[in-house]
This record gives sequence, structure tokens and C-alpha cells, in this order.
Amino acid sequence: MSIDHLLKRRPVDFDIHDIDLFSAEDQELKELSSTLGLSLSLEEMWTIRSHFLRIGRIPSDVELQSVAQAWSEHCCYKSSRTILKENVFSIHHPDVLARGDAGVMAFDDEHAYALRIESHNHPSAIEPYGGAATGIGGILRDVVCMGAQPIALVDPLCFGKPDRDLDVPPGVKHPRYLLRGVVSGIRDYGNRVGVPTVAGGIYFDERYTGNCLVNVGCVGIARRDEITRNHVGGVGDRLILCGGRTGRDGIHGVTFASADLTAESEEESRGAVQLGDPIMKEPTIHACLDVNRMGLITGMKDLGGGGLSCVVGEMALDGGCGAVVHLDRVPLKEEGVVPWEVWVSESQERMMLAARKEDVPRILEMFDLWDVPATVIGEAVEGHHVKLIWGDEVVYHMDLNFVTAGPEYCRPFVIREPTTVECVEFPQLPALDDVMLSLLREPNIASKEWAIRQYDHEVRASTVIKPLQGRMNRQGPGDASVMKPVESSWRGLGIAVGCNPWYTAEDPYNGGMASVDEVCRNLVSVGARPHAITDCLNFGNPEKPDRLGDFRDAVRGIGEVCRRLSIPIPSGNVSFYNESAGGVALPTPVLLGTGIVEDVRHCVTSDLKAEGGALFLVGETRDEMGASALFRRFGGRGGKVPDVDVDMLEHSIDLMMDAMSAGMVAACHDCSDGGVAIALAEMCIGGSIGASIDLRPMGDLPMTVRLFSESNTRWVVEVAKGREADFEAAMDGLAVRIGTVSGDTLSVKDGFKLGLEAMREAWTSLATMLG
Amino acid sequence: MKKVCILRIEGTNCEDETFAAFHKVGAEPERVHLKQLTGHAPLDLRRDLMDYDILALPGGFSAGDYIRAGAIFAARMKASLGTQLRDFVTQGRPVIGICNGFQILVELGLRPAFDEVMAPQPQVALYTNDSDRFECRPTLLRMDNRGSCVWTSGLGMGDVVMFPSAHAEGHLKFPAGEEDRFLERLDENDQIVFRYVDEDGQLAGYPWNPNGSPGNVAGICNPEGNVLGLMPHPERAMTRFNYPEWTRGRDGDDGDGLRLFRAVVGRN
Amino acid sequence: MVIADIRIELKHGVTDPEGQNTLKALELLGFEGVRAVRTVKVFEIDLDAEGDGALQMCENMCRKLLANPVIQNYQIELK
Amino acid sequence: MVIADIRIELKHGVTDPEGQNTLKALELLGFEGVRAVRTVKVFEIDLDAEGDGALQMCENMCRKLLANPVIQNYQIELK
Ligand SMILES: Nc1ncnc2c1ncn2[C@@H]1O[C@H](COP(=O)(O)OP(=O)(O)O)[C@@H](O)[C@H]1O
Ligand SMILES: [Mg+2]
Repeated sequence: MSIDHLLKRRPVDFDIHDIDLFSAEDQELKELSSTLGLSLSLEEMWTIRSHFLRIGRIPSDVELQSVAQAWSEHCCYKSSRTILKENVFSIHHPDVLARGDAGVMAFDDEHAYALRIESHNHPSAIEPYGGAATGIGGILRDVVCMGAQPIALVDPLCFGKPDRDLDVPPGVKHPRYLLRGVVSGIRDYGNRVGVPTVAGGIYFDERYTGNCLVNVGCVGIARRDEITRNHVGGVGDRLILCGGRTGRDGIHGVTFASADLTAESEEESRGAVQLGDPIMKEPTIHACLDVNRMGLITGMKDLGGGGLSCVVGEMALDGGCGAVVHLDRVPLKEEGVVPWEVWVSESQERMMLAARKEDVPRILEMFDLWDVPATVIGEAVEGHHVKLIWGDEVVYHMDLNFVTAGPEYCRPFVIREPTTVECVEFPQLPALDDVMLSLLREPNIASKEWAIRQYDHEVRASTVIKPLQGRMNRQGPGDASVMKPVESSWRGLGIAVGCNPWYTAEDPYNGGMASVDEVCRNLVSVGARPHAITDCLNFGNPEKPDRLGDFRDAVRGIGEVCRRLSIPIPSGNVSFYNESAGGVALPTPVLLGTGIVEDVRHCVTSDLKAEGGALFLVGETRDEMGASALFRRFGGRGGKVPDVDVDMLEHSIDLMMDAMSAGMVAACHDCSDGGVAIALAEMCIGGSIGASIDLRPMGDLPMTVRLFSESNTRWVVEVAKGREADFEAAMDGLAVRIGTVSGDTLSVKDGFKLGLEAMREAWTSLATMLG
Repeated sequence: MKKVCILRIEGTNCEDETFAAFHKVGAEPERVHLKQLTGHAPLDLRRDLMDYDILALPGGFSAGDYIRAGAIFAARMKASLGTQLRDFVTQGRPVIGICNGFQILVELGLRPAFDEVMAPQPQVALYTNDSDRFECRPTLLRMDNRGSCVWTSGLGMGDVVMFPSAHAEGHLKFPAGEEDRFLERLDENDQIVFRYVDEDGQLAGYPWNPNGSPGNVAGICNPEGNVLGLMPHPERAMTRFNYPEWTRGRDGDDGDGLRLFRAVVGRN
Repeated sequence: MVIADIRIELKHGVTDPEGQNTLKALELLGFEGVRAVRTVKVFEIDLDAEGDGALQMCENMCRKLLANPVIQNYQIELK
Repeated sequence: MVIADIRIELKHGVTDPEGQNTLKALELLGFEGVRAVRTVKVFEIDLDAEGDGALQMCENMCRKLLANPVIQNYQIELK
């Protein structure tokens, strides 16, 4: 069936069609949606048709494309909004200064920091290098348009198993290829713009093979009076488009992100994939922050999903205005880009500024100094309509209230019974020495140094606690990094990630709670008090009730803990449709947490410090082996996924923070994948020193449970010499003594005994595989 | 007060911490875009290189390090600022190139510059690390200069300092077959300033030497000693809290970078 | 043994930041009449194989490692 | 207008870490009989110039920017 008869070409000397929705049959409406790449449902097409019937004319292609962008899942959160409102947006905190493209939190009396995390999953599955690089570009823009200087990047990533065989399903790329491409993309972009990549994670599971996840986060710092708005200041403000030129690249990125991946995605979605140009971005950041500091602009917003179509509408509407834009003034990369393409293109490295007319010349001068194109393309007007002009022709004239009032769905969902199985199928285990080495070699636990050192994690010279910690050139893993963002102050900002998709897969509610627990533990480990979280929620197709049920429960779990700990979530991102022919990716909420360090000179690292140091375990260990690293490695089944006792978490954070500022703690590492045993091994590796351990004080549990249970809210702590009694008293019964730092082996009474070199060799084996 | 020109183009980074480093030792630094020195800027922003006492080429990725690291920046400087730069150097004013700045000095022909101030063509190259990867890691450097270099006058010979490295192209390459001759010549002229060493202060291989440079050379100066180029970042070692092992105990709040920057700023 | 010359270029319409930045640098250096710069990557590979077998192997290398068909084209030439 | 194909290769004896790394990756992927991999960079330049003038211009570009004579050779071909 052809829909050509519905496309009415206008008699002008450029390419524009009006689309005859009025005479289209339902089947033709569906066909229009798919042929034009709109990704709109039939019901949504009906709504649009009624709107135009009301105003008495058919839409132009520019108008129809624009609505499709605005109503995509990616832009309007139609499936998730009600759930987010209830659980996330409703957590209020006086330190939240703004919720814009990035969230803004108070840092000290004079400064604020911005934070945001976002996914770039689908583009990265198709073209890992460009997909990841443009992900970094996008998240930087979100932070810059709050008026903040980016100071740190974060990159939690999920891939299929790196050691799987080389045959992969059609349309899918091997995890190692994807990993190399993604890490190179983040490295080249992040390093070239001079923002350190200080935290992240690489998670491997077969279920990510067809659908890798690339989440990128950014934190920025600003003086409080530099925080900008993401909208125009008022009627008469000029709209200045700056940065890269606009082309056909990146067309339909958001609609691409709002559908499952297929074997053909590679061919079909080429237009949505871009490479990014950090050397346009870097001066654009400078110029934007300069004109903001000089007080020359009234608002600023980045061009991300939906391109101009989203940014103009949102900037005008939020500023209480309408807008007139001369679309033909937009600088183009190539000839022949037609109006609707200009309006929705997602070409990289672009920002929109709003400024009073009299400030425009100076702004243009500043951009010229940096050789960054900047063009006045329109202005804010009275009312709430946006009008687009090409030559003398009006190609778009729409009421913003309609365009931005995207649908909001309460889609059906089902809540699964969590697999809280009392009767566990405990795996057959080899000797405990071998279990340990095997776990250290497990790609999810093994050292990620291969990636971390390809990122410049020290540029800007403010990374005071680094991602790898311990003796030089023999470091072990850290839990969080700490930035010292203000030259004249000792105050610091801890940055950490929390993510455990295996818990979420077995028990979404507990999984959501556990990821908050993890991010808090990580922050506390270095001496940072949890302050804010930004979340990237990666789930499957929300039109399938079980996927949406997982989403809802995970968000409920996250919201529950955050609300009770009073940790706001001032920004975040939802990524649905993480599915491919090979199945659905693990439900993966990724949290980026920030914590305040009162004085960075009191920070603590994970490496064991000195012979004779007393080792304590803080927190309660239970038989919670469900979805543990041990079970995943050796084939255990069932078991309870670790629960979070929120009161205990809150109390423990307070006690640990006090002990740290009192200087009692010499080293600290949280217990996560692999439990106490792996935490101890990692602390030994970082400190290049052994420990002798007796786990009997942990209580009446089987040895394997003591060693490998992943119960939440626990840390292994080395206490400074002479402070043992103080510490034990301060911890109010939560800490038990489990051993002493000594020698060059890690030996656990009635457990195992391993040399440092054997542990290090196993732990660093992933690098060899990745080459 | 010493005026410092921190020169940048698109893609330069590390200028903020280089600024902070000079500021900390009491100089008056300014970030200056190359176009401000060549007259291609609004009137109030134009600057003259000769008004500055010190020139710093910070690290980063000028122009993305496309083609070769530093090549584009160097070519633009040479074309638009060549004569002034030559004068600046011959007058003995201190110049430092850090990381990308070192790559720029090399591409400019300002390093090693045995016989002339600025050679018409590069005489050495800073090439891809042996690991074929960007390497961000702390590095220990032994100061091996016998006294010609003004930048290290605050350090003693044999002192070991920690300046972090972060680069993909830091392997110093001499013309094939002439490696030994070049190394000898550099040594004779007292142009070798820093060498990568291990914890015992001894020359050692990867990862102590992060890029595979022959003779473990990390930084060199001109025979007159006023122009220093080095791969590692002294501006990232201004306080002890920049150190990889500071939580393992280290005295004082100062970092080794201070001694380098103080040496030129304190001098008259 | 053959020497394979595998030439990988960006597809039309894919932006080439390296080419663009090189173009800009050439212009600033005063070169006139430079209309466009594209960067191409070439792998020169010594192979213990001949004729069709070698060609097939190179095809495979391109598909599995050297090129990304989404954004790049490749040409293989045996010498 | 001509298209200049400027080929920048490493001088004999200069090690090529990228080539070596690629060789290793190909071996890991199971390719057998790969003896060596060398990487070459090509700039394809559209020039408003002809013949000797164009050649001279490309020579200049190489000397001023595109090649470092310490480690690299260049070849220019006009198409
Ligand atoms: N899961 C979430 N948690 C908290 N805030 C969220 C979440 N998802 C989206 N947000 C917020 O909703 C707003 C709109 O998001 P989005 O449309 O993705 O932004 P952008 O226009 O920058 O792409 C942003 O302020 C974002 O931080
Ligand atoms: Mg945004």
C-alpha cells in the first residue's frame, strides 16, 4: 500500500510536504508512522489528527515530525512519569537548588554542583566508538547548560561475557569488540575535552550480549550565582544557536532509542549514529561558560534528543513565551537538508543561548575568538505558539501546550513474586583456595585497570582520591573517588556508582534498595557522607507488563531508601526497550551518588596500611546468597537476595562517618561482590601486605556463608594502631574484630591461605584477555 | 610580579591547573588564546607575547592531537608567532611545555635544538607509547640535570619527584640508528632533566617508564636551560593530596611541583 | 606470501573530525584552495596465503575487527 | 580540481605499536598466517590546483604539518 497520495508537496522552491491526516484510513496512519519514522501509535496519531481537525488544516511534515519527537518515550517519559513522580521526584531536600537538564545541589555557601547520568545504549550497540563518545558529549552539555564547569565523568557499562565464543547472533557484535570500542570512545572524548573520568564499572552477563548498556554521568561545579536557567528570560530575548553545524546525522535518535533493537537496526539506524567532535565541544564549553560568567545570557540549554524541536519549545514555554525561528538561518553541514530534518536533527556539539538583544554582539565576538559558529536564529515572543519560517514561508505554527502535553500512560504491569527461596541449591565447590582465585579472576570482580588507566582520571588536578588505590603500580580497587573542586577550600565531593543487576533481576524491589545501599557504602568507604543520587534506569520494553512491573518495583525500592535517608534524586534518565532478538537485558538501575567530604585530608582508601593493624567487620552478616557472585560463578540456585535494613544503614553511616573524622580508620572497603573474602583480598592486593583472619566472631553461620554472603551495609575496616578500643566502642556493637594485618599471605582460619602474588595474578587477568 | 602567558587554542586543557600552579607560587598568570597574540581578537583582548616573563604551553589535546600530538598547534604558532617566539627564547625567558606542550615544543623544533634556537624541522618525535594505549599513572622522576636548567634549580641532582603522567604519545624517538649519538649529545650538553625511575630511584621498565622512551628520558631542556619540555605533569603535584599514596602517610602539605614552579618565579 | 593493502574510509555523510580539523589547520597555515580533507586508515598486512583465500581472509578481518560497516567502507587490494 | 592521496608511513625500523596490537588482536580472533601488520595514514585532499602546482603544495603540507621526518615518510599521488 502506498501512502504517497497523502503527502502533498507545497509549491515552493524547497522540500516540504503537508500530510493529509484527514483522509487517511487507520491502516494508512500506521503506515505513515512507520514510513516517516515517527514511532507513534495509532491512538497517538488519532490524537494528533483531532488536534488539526480542531484548528482546521492538515499538518506539515515539520509539524508532524516535531510532535513525534516530543511524544517519544525518550523525551516525554510517557510510560514512566507517573511512577517517577510518586517515588523519585517527590523526595524534597533544601540542598536541591535546581532540577533542570542536570540536577543542582548546594556544595558550600558559595558553590553548587550539578549532576546527571544518561544512557547511550542503542547507538553504542551499533557503533560503539561513536555511540559512547557522543554519550559523553551529551552528558557534558547537560551539565554545562546549568552554568557548571564539568569536573568529573563516570561510565558504568554492561556487556556480554568477554570470554564467550566468537560466534554471535546476526546483527550483534562480540562483547570484546564492543568493550574496546566503547572504552576508546569514552577515552578519546573525555580525555580530549579535559574532564577526568573518575568512576564507573564494567558488568558482564550473557544477557547483555545483544544489548549492551553504556551509561555516562557527569558532575560539574559552579559558583551559586553562575547557575543558569534552561529557558528564555522574556519576550524579545534572542535565540542564539552555537557550536557545531546541523546535518542529517542523528536524525531520529530518540525514536530509535524508543524501540527494541533488531538484526536490521545496524542498516536502518545509521542516521542515528554519530562520531562526535571533541575539538568543537571543548571551545564551545569555554565560550558558553565565559559568556555566562560575564552575565551576557539569560538562559542556556543543550541540544540533545529531538534537536531544535525540543529545545526551542522547552526554552520558550518554561520562560512563559512563544518563539519565532528562522529555520533557514541554521548553519548546515551539507546542502539540501530539508526543513523537518533541520528541526529534528540531533547533530552533536550544539547549544542554544538566550540573550537580551543588546548583549548579542559581545556574545558573537566571544564565540568568534574560539572559532565556534554562533548564529541568531530567532526570538522569544508573546503567547505560547512557536512559528518557524523558511524564506517567506511559514512551515510550522503550533501551540506549545499541545506539543509538549505528550501522552502519559499508566500502562499495565505485573509484579513478580521475588524468588526468595528458603531451600537453596548450594553449589558444589572446589577447595576454597581455588574458589577464591576463580572469583578474583571472574570478569565482574577482576581489575578494570585496563580501562581506568586509558582514561585521564587526574586532569584538572583535583582528583584527590583516585579510582585505583594503594602502593604505586600495585594498586587495588577503590570504592569511590574524591574531587577537591574549589581551589581555596578543603571540602571535597565523593563520587561513586551503585549497580547490581543480578539482585534486581531476581528481586527488583530489593535490588533497587541494594543499589542505594551500595552507592552509600562506597561513598562512606572514602569518608564522604551521601548527599545526592542521579539514576539511570535501564529496562526492557515497557509495553510488556512484566518489564514495567520490574521497573516499578526497582524504582519503589530506590525511592524508599532515598526518602528515608533524605537523599534527593535531582536528575536522572530512563532507558526502556533494552531488548533484542536474543532477549531482554537484565533490569539495570545504575546509580551515581555524590557525597560531601568536610575535609579531604581525612579521606580514607581501601588498601591495608601497616603490619599489626587491627581488622574489623562492620555490619551484620546473614545467610543471603541469592544472586551472589559465588552462586553465579559456581551455579548455585535460589537463596535470598540481600535485604536492606534502612534504619541500620542510616545508623551505620553516622557511626562510620564519626569514626573516620576522628581519624580512627586507616583503611576501609565495603563488602559487595564476593563478600568479606573478596573485600579482604582486594585490601591486601592494594596494600601489598597480607592478613591473618579468624571469622568465628561473625556468628553461627557456615564458613562459605561467612566468606561469601553479600549482605548489605557492611565494611571491612583497618583501625589505626592504638585506636582499637575507641573504634569498637564508637561502633556501638556493630563491629567485630576479625583479624590483623600481617605477612604476605591472606590466611583465613579453617578457610584458605593465599599468597599476595597469586591473588594479584588472578585479579589482573582480565587485562590479558582484553589485550 | 612575574607575568605568565598560558597559551591555548581549541582543545588545550590543563590550563586551569597550570594557572593555579603559577598562582600558588606568587606569579601573575593569564590564559591567553593564540589568536589574542596574533591580533585576531577584539581590541580589548589583544595581547603581546613580549609583555610576559614566562611562557607556559599546557598539556591536553591541542586541536585534538589529530595528525600527531601537538602538530597543529606547533604549525600554527610557527606560522604566526615564529619570530617573537625565537626572541622570547633567545632572551633567556623561561618557557615550559608540559605533556602536549612538550609535544608542541618538539614539533616546533625548539627541543632539543642542539645548534640553533628553533630548527626548521622537528629533530625528534614524541611517538605512540609502546603499550599502544593512553597511560594515566603516577610516575617517579629522577632529576639528572647538572645545573643548566633554570626550572630545576630548586631541586638537587638525584632527587626523585612524583609527577603523574597521562599521555598516549610520549615515547621519545630519535632518528633511526642515531639513538645513542642523540642520547650522548643530550647528556654532554646537560640537556637531560628528568628520567623515569622506580621506587629505588633506579631506571626501570614499564610501568615505571610508561611509554618506553630510550634512556628513560622524561624531560629535556635546551642547552641554555631556559626551555624545558617534559611529559609528566608537575602542575598535578602541587599538594601532597595529589599523590597516589598520600593516605599511606607522607609529611607536610606540599607537593613536588611547587619546587619547579617556585624556581622560575622566585628568580629575578 | 602476499601483502594486502586494506583501506578503510568513512562512509559519505559520516563526519570526520580529524579531516575537518586538518582542513582548518591547513587553511590557517595559509594553504589556499583546499576544498576538503578526508582521513583514511590503511592496514598493510603480510599474509601467508594466496589469491582468493587471502582475499576471503581479509574480508573476514575487516568484518570482525578492522572496519565497522555502519560508518566505514573498506577496499582490499592484494600486492 | 585534483584529489591528492597523501600516504604517511612509518620509516623502516620505527616500531609500530598500533600495527603490533592489531596483529595480536587478529591472532586472538583466530586468524592464522598473519605475519605482520603495518598501519598507514592517508589524507585524501580535494585541491583547487593542478599538476606540478598541486604536487608542490602537497609537498609543503607534508613538510609543514602532515609528516614528522624523524619517524615518517610520505608519498603523494594525484588522482
Ligand atoms: N529516573 C529519573 N530520576 C530522576 N530524574 C529524572 C529521571 N528521569 C528523568 N529525570 C529528569 O527529568 C528531566 C527530563 O529528562 P530528559 O527529557 O531526559 O532531559 P533532556 O531534555 O536533557 O534529555 C531531567 O531533569 C531529568 O533529570
Ligand atoms: Mg539535556
